[in-house]
Amino acid sequence: MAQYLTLEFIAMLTGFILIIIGLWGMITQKNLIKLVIGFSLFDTGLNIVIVSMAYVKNSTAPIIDKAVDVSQAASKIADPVPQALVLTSIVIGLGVTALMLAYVLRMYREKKSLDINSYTDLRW
Amino acid sequence: MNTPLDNIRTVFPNADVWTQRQGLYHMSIPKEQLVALVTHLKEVEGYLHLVQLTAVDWIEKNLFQLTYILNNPIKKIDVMVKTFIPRDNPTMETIHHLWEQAATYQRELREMFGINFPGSPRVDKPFILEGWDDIPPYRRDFDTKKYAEETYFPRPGRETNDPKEYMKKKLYPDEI
Amino acid sequence: MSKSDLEKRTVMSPDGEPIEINPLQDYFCDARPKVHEPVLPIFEKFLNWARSESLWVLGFGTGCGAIEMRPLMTPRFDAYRFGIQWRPTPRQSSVFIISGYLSVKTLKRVIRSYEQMQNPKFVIALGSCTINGGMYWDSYNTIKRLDHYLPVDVYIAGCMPRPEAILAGFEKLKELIREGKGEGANLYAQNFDWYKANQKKIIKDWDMPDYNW
Amino acid sequence: MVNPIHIVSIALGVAFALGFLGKREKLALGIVYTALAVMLAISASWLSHFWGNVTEPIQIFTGGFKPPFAINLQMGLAESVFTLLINTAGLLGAIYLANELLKAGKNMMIVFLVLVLGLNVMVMTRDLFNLFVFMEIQSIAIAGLVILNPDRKSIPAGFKYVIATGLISSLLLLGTVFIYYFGGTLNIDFISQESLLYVKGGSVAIFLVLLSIVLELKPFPANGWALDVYEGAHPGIGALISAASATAGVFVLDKLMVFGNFTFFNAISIIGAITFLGSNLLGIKQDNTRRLLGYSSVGQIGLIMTIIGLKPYLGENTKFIALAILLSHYLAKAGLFWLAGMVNADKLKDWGAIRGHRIYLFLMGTFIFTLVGFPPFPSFFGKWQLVMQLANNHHFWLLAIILIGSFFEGVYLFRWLGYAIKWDEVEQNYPKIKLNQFIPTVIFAVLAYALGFYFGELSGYKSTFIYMAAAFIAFLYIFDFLPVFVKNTLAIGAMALYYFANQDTFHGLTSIFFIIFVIGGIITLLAGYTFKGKRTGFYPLVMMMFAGLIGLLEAKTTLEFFFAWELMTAGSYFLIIRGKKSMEHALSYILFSVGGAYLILSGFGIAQIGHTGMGLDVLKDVHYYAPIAFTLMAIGFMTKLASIGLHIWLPGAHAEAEADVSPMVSAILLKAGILGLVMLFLSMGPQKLFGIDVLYVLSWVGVLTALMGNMMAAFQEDAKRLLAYSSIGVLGYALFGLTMMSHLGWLASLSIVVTHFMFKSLLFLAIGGVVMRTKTKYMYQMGGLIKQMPFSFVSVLIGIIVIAGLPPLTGFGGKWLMFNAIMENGWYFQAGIAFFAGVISFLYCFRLIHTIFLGQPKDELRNVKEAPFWMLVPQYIIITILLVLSALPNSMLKPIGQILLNYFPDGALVWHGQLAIGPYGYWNGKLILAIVTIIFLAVFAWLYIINRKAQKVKQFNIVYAAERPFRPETTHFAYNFYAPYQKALGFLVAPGITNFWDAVSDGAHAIADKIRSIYNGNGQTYLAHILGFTVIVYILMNGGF
Amino acid sequence: MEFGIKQILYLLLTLFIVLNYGLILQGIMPKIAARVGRRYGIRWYQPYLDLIKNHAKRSKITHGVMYYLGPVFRLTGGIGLLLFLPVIYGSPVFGNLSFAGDLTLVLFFQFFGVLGMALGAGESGHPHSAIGVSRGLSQVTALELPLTLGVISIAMQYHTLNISDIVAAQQGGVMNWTIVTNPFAGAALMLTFLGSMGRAPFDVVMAPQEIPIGPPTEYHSGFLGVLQLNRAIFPVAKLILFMNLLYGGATSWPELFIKTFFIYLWSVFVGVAFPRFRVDQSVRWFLGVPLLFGIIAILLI
Repeated sequence: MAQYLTLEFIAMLTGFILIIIGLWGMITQKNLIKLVIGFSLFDTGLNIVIVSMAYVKNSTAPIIDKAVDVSQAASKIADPVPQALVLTSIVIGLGVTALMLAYVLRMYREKKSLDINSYTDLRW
Repeated sequence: MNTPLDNIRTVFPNADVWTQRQGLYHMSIPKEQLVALVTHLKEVEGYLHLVQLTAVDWIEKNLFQLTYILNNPIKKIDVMVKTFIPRDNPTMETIHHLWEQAATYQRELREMFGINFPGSPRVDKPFILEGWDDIPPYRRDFDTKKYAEETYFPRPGRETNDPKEYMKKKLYPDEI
Repeated sequence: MSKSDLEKRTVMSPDGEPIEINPLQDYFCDARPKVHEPVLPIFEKFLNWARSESLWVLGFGTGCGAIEMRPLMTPRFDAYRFGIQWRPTPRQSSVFIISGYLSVKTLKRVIRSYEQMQNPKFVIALGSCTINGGMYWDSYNTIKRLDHYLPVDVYIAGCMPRPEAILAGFEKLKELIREGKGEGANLYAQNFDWYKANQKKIIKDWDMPDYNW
Repeated sequence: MVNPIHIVSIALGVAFALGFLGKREKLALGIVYTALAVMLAISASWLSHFWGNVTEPIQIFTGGFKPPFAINLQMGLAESVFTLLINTAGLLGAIYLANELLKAGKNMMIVFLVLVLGLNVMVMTRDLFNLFVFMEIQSIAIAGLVILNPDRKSIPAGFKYVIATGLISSLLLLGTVFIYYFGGTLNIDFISQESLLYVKGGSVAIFLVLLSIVLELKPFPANGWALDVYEGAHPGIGALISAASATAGVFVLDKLMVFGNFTFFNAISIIGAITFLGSNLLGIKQDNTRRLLGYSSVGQIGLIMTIIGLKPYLGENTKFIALAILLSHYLAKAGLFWLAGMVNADKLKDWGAIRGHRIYLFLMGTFIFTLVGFPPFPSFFGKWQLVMQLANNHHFWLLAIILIGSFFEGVYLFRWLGYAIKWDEVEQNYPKIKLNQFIPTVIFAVLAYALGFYFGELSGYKSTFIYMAAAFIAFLYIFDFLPVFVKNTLAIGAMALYYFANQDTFHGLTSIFFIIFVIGGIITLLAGYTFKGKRTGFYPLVMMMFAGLIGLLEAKTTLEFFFAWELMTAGSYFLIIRGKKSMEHALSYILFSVGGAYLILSGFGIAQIGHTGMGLDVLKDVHYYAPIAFTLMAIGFMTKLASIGLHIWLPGAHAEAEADVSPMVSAILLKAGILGLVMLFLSMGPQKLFGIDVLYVLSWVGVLTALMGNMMAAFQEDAKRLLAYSSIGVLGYALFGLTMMSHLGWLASLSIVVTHFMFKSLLFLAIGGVVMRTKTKYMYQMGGLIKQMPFSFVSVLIGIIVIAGLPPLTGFGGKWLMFNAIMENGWYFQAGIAFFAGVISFLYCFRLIHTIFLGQPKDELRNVKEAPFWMLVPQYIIITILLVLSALPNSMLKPIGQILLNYFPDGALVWHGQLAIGPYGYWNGKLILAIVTIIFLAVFAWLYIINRKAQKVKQFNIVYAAERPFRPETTHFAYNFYAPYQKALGFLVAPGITNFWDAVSDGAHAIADKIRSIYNGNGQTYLAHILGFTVIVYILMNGGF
Repeated sequence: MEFGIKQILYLLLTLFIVLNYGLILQGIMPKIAARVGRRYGIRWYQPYLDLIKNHAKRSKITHGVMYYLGPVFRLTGGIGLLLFLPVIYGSPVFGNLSFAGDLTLVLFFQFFGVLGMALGAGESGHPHSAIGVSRGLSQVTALELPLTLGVISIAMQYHTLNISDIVAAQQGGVMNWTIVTNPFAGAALMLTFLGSMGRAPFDVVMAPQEIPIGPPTEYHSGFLGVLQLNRAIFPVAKLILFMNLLYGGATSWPELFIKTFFIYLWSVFVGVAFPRFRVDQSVRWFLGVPLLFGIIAILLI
């Protein structure tokens, strides 16, 4: 039970909880904007999980500047790769959410309704 | 003389009835009400069967008499409904809607007497005289004997014998 | 009374141009009947003998005499013994029995059947009605003398002769044929116009070709 | 060589540079085109570099570090091919969308470039995260293209697309991250498969990554979102999605399959098979063009997924098969989408508007035939190789699913093609051909043919005859503007030249069929001179059919045989559909033929097991499941023979075809089925299936077909249908002869086949001439034509005497041989029914000649002219041959007997001049003809003497019970000619079989209707589908397998 | 077989005998039917007279070429059938042209006459003749199934289709006639014989008075003469065929006359006793009892 209480595990757990909440939002919410919010929640949850992976006990952010010198960087900084990945993932998440909102705007202007069930003329 | 048809007089006041014998009665009715009477007889009184529809040529009174003989199969009564129609361009409403076969009778009357029944099916179609161009032959002013001698080629030397005289002459030649 | 099927009509042919149809000319052959001379006498005698021995009668009962012809087929009179046989079609029959009064309407059908029979053909007329109109002498509708319309070979008198009389008539016909006097068909062909004039005098709605082949 | 990274740099550079151009759209578009062209040039140069010699792919490092510390791209042979495909699709797609790009302005151009960039990098990258990034870019770009080019329906579709691909990419990201978390690296080459799979979380991560790639390729239950985009988006964009992005997705799946173990491969192939079968099944219910194309492309991708999944079994063939099918999908789908864009008819039936437009129909035909896998296109060779490999690995279930799936695909594609060629309820309007839309489509069509030729070479298909024929067909197609008589002479000349060129190359049974196909072809082509004008498109198709037929004879290997078989089916399909009301009949014809062809294909597949070579003699010693292969192929050939149960296509197809096509199709084409059966029976001999002798069953089938065919023919009102049913009858007879496997049996059946060719083309030509003149096919509307068309009367008279087998003419020879053959081998009950059927043929023969030529002439037909001269010429050639054969029967039967000697040595006929002495009786054809003619002339002289001057009379001079006949129509007895017979035996011809097939098709449509209701158009349900699909596949993969 | 003048004369002799026998038979059979009806009946030489009278008819009409050739086909069918049959077993004189073809030829040659007559009747334009032909064809095709089964079982019994061999196998006493050794095939054949003769129960084809004598309605004079010639020869040829198949052929003319007379009598007796079948009734009947016999015959070989 003890080995589960580490900070890293708690962070990853919250990340997964956020993912599940986001998923739940996307699946059940009829309102389009709530759906987009659900998606962004899902996305942030995912980012938290990625970041939580990079945790190294009492290490600092992987920015090489005056505080952390190149030579002893390997021992003092957290794992840099997930940090880099999370940056791109956040940017992509932003892009996708922006596109979704653009679609929601255009669909609202079309049919004046935010309910997803009213956009089912393309089917079978 | 009470007849089973007396109660009809209540409905048709100007129809007079007389009996010829038990089960055979005569009625006469003006031309306009005839079809109503006949329909009444058929639908209400149960005279279901049209026995005969024929005409009589009263040339002296310049009238045609139309006789409709109806029969009530249950009460076993025949009734002869008579009416008079003028002789020159005689017409009468058709009753083929009551009885189909009335159309044939009317067709024959059309051909033989010239009585027209507008609306009766195939009334002008030739019945037995194909290509007839003379006046309708059943009319009394048509002389069949003269017509026969004119159109057909009678064989000369034909004489008619009274059968009684002829046989007497044959069997007992020496009697006369 | 329009004979709709006899009127001229124009019809569209499959590739579009109209066709003029005149039923009487197009459907019926309007050739006149021809006289067929008998062949050499000795040979003709033998053929006449054969013709007399095999009389095929056309089963066309025109009047009340038709009922007299039925007993001829029964065992009592049995005309088959004399080579007489009833044929259903005028094409194959050589004897035409006119059995009784002929109304104008029936005469038209009789003429058509008579003309459809082949050359050596003979007509037997039963009863007085065919001779001089009989009891219908003054009727507006029946013909009085048959031989004015068709060449008749044998008249059998009687207001419907009994089967025995008909058999005797047949015997008489056989004699005539054997003597070569059964040339009614040629007679009809020779004075065809006279016969046709008489026929058209009383059949007013003449809707068929002059000679029905 | 230019470093491949420049593909990326050019795309990105131009994309940003466009921002500064301001309002000058045209210039921007020019720049975009040049950029795409350069990218295409780079990938083409790399392809040529890797073409022959170099096999080692080069690595491109970014950021100065070697992997695993930096992202590296790889450019090998595979990558160069796929980037080339993507860039060509990109360039041609851009050209196609020129107007839309100009209208939507610079940002659409930028998004377009980003899309092409994304696809290129997806193919080249070796880094997992990089793959995720560019997959996300590519889907955003597509969504962007959709939103930038709005029409009413595309916005919701785009939205569904975005949320679906967003979810899928996030799953991929989750998987990638956890692979890094467990494996420590993101580089595909360094992720060692062993370590990851057995760590608890690792297998889940691998599963997530692979599954998201599969989800990206739109697997069956979870692809609602994709279908809506295909339907909603502009066709240009649809083409890009289905061609370019699907190709990239497939490559990525193949790249990442290195992670998965055996269960992953099985899972992929099963998902692919279900997708292929499911989406094609649903396709048959579609009536919207773009949605149909959506279903078809999803299906095709499913098929390619299956092939990738079968990699462990197919080994080195996978590359060939996958590429062949992918290429045909790529070319055909893009082409059809572009075509849909040009014609922009939403409903399938509206495509009738382009009927008669040669160019559109040529393009559409090419693309559809590429998709379905007809020769000479690459998918034909791909499917052939796939079936062969599957059969070799005993994957019979998968083989069945794939064939049934492609049959469904054939259903809806040919129905659509039928609408386009023939649907006349929509008035004709030809959309103006815009050049920028037309060129890409034509390029892809040409590529389809070129690649077809290339793949043919690859799969070792070297038939010189077919190439010559293809050249001749192309030549005729180009010179289609020439008048008919020039083209007809050309065609006949080519056939005659071919006949003399290799008169002696064929010996044995094929020489009989050689004569029927070539000489028969020439004779029936003679009737072609009657047609005036240009008769566009007729002669290439006729030559295609005859090329197919002769190809059958020339075939050395099973592939060549099947190639020719499919070519013949394609040619005859187009010939039949030329008839006026022939759309649904042509459809039923092609479906039965395709079904039959697939049976033959699977039969060949099974027969191949354990063999390397593909020679036709492989059929001689089949190791495994020989009876099953034999039955499959027999049924396959019998679909072409229209035996009972498989016959419902024949009456409609032959009756509705044109006047001179019917004889070709009926008299010559049906013989292909006989040729197939002859080859099959000879090589595989009698077989026992589940203990019953298959040939015995086939003999009953043949006899019942004869009975049913003749019985149906007797009750037909339409003359050409009557002849069609009679063909079924006679061929049933021939099949019965073949199943006897004895010398006399085969001699009887082959003589019946040869005489059937002659009298059937004679009768079809004669009736064709009559129908041409009277403009009606119904016999009761004709009558009394003997006076106007005496020559046609004589040819029909001789035709029916031969069909009925009356002694003086050659038909009797067949009957006599059959009688003796039956005596020999003892199948008496079948014999009884066979002769009963033979006599029933007498009924419809008389009905045919009486109702048309005798009886009362009708008013309309009074001055109908005799049949056209050139229709009579072939008829009278055939009549002379028939009379010669009747007089000298041994001139035909002796040579056939000699050929049969080396297959069935015992029981041959002994010939003394024209007297044939068989085991049970003897027959002297010449003497019978002589005697009958002498008696005939004697009796005629006698009748002439006694009946010289007969009076000619007209039609109403008949003894009509002393009355005058009313009208000709009322006195002509023709309608329901055998009413009492129908009352007595009518129950035999109740439409049982047609009802059965209708029930099958309605059932399929009902199932399709029920299943497709899962796509209810709601975005959220699609998300639920995706998640559900993931969970179910996971459970099945772990628990199930 | 050499084919000299002698041979042709023999053929003409056979033809002459059979023609006269046929005409006499046509005379006698109605007399027998008449006697059943206690009628005196026609004279035995009446058919001769009818023949001469029809030939002696002077005027004739024609509906067209095929109408003209109808009776020619018919008579050729009749004479051909006769000539292809071995009439007298064992005699070189009356072996006819049986070497030209065998049982199959005879089976199929019957239809030659039927086809010609049908075409002629069709050309005449009369609807009733077309109806007659349709009825005739339906009936004849229906009886073909039991006939074929019977013939096959006989052919298999003697392992040959050659009629002379079949007759040879039946020589030597009544006991080895086919009707005795293979009764079911015999029964099937004799029942279908009724149908093919066109007498009373199955005479719906000519159906006198109903559709005036069916197909030959429009035929007359010379044409009818030729048809009568055929009506004399064709039935006798069929009688000879059935005699050869079932009753051990004939070694001499008297034997032939007796046997054929009784076979013909069989159809007359059945004809006189039964009313006329409608066409669908006769079709169903032929595919009932005779077919059953045929099947049993096949099973028993």
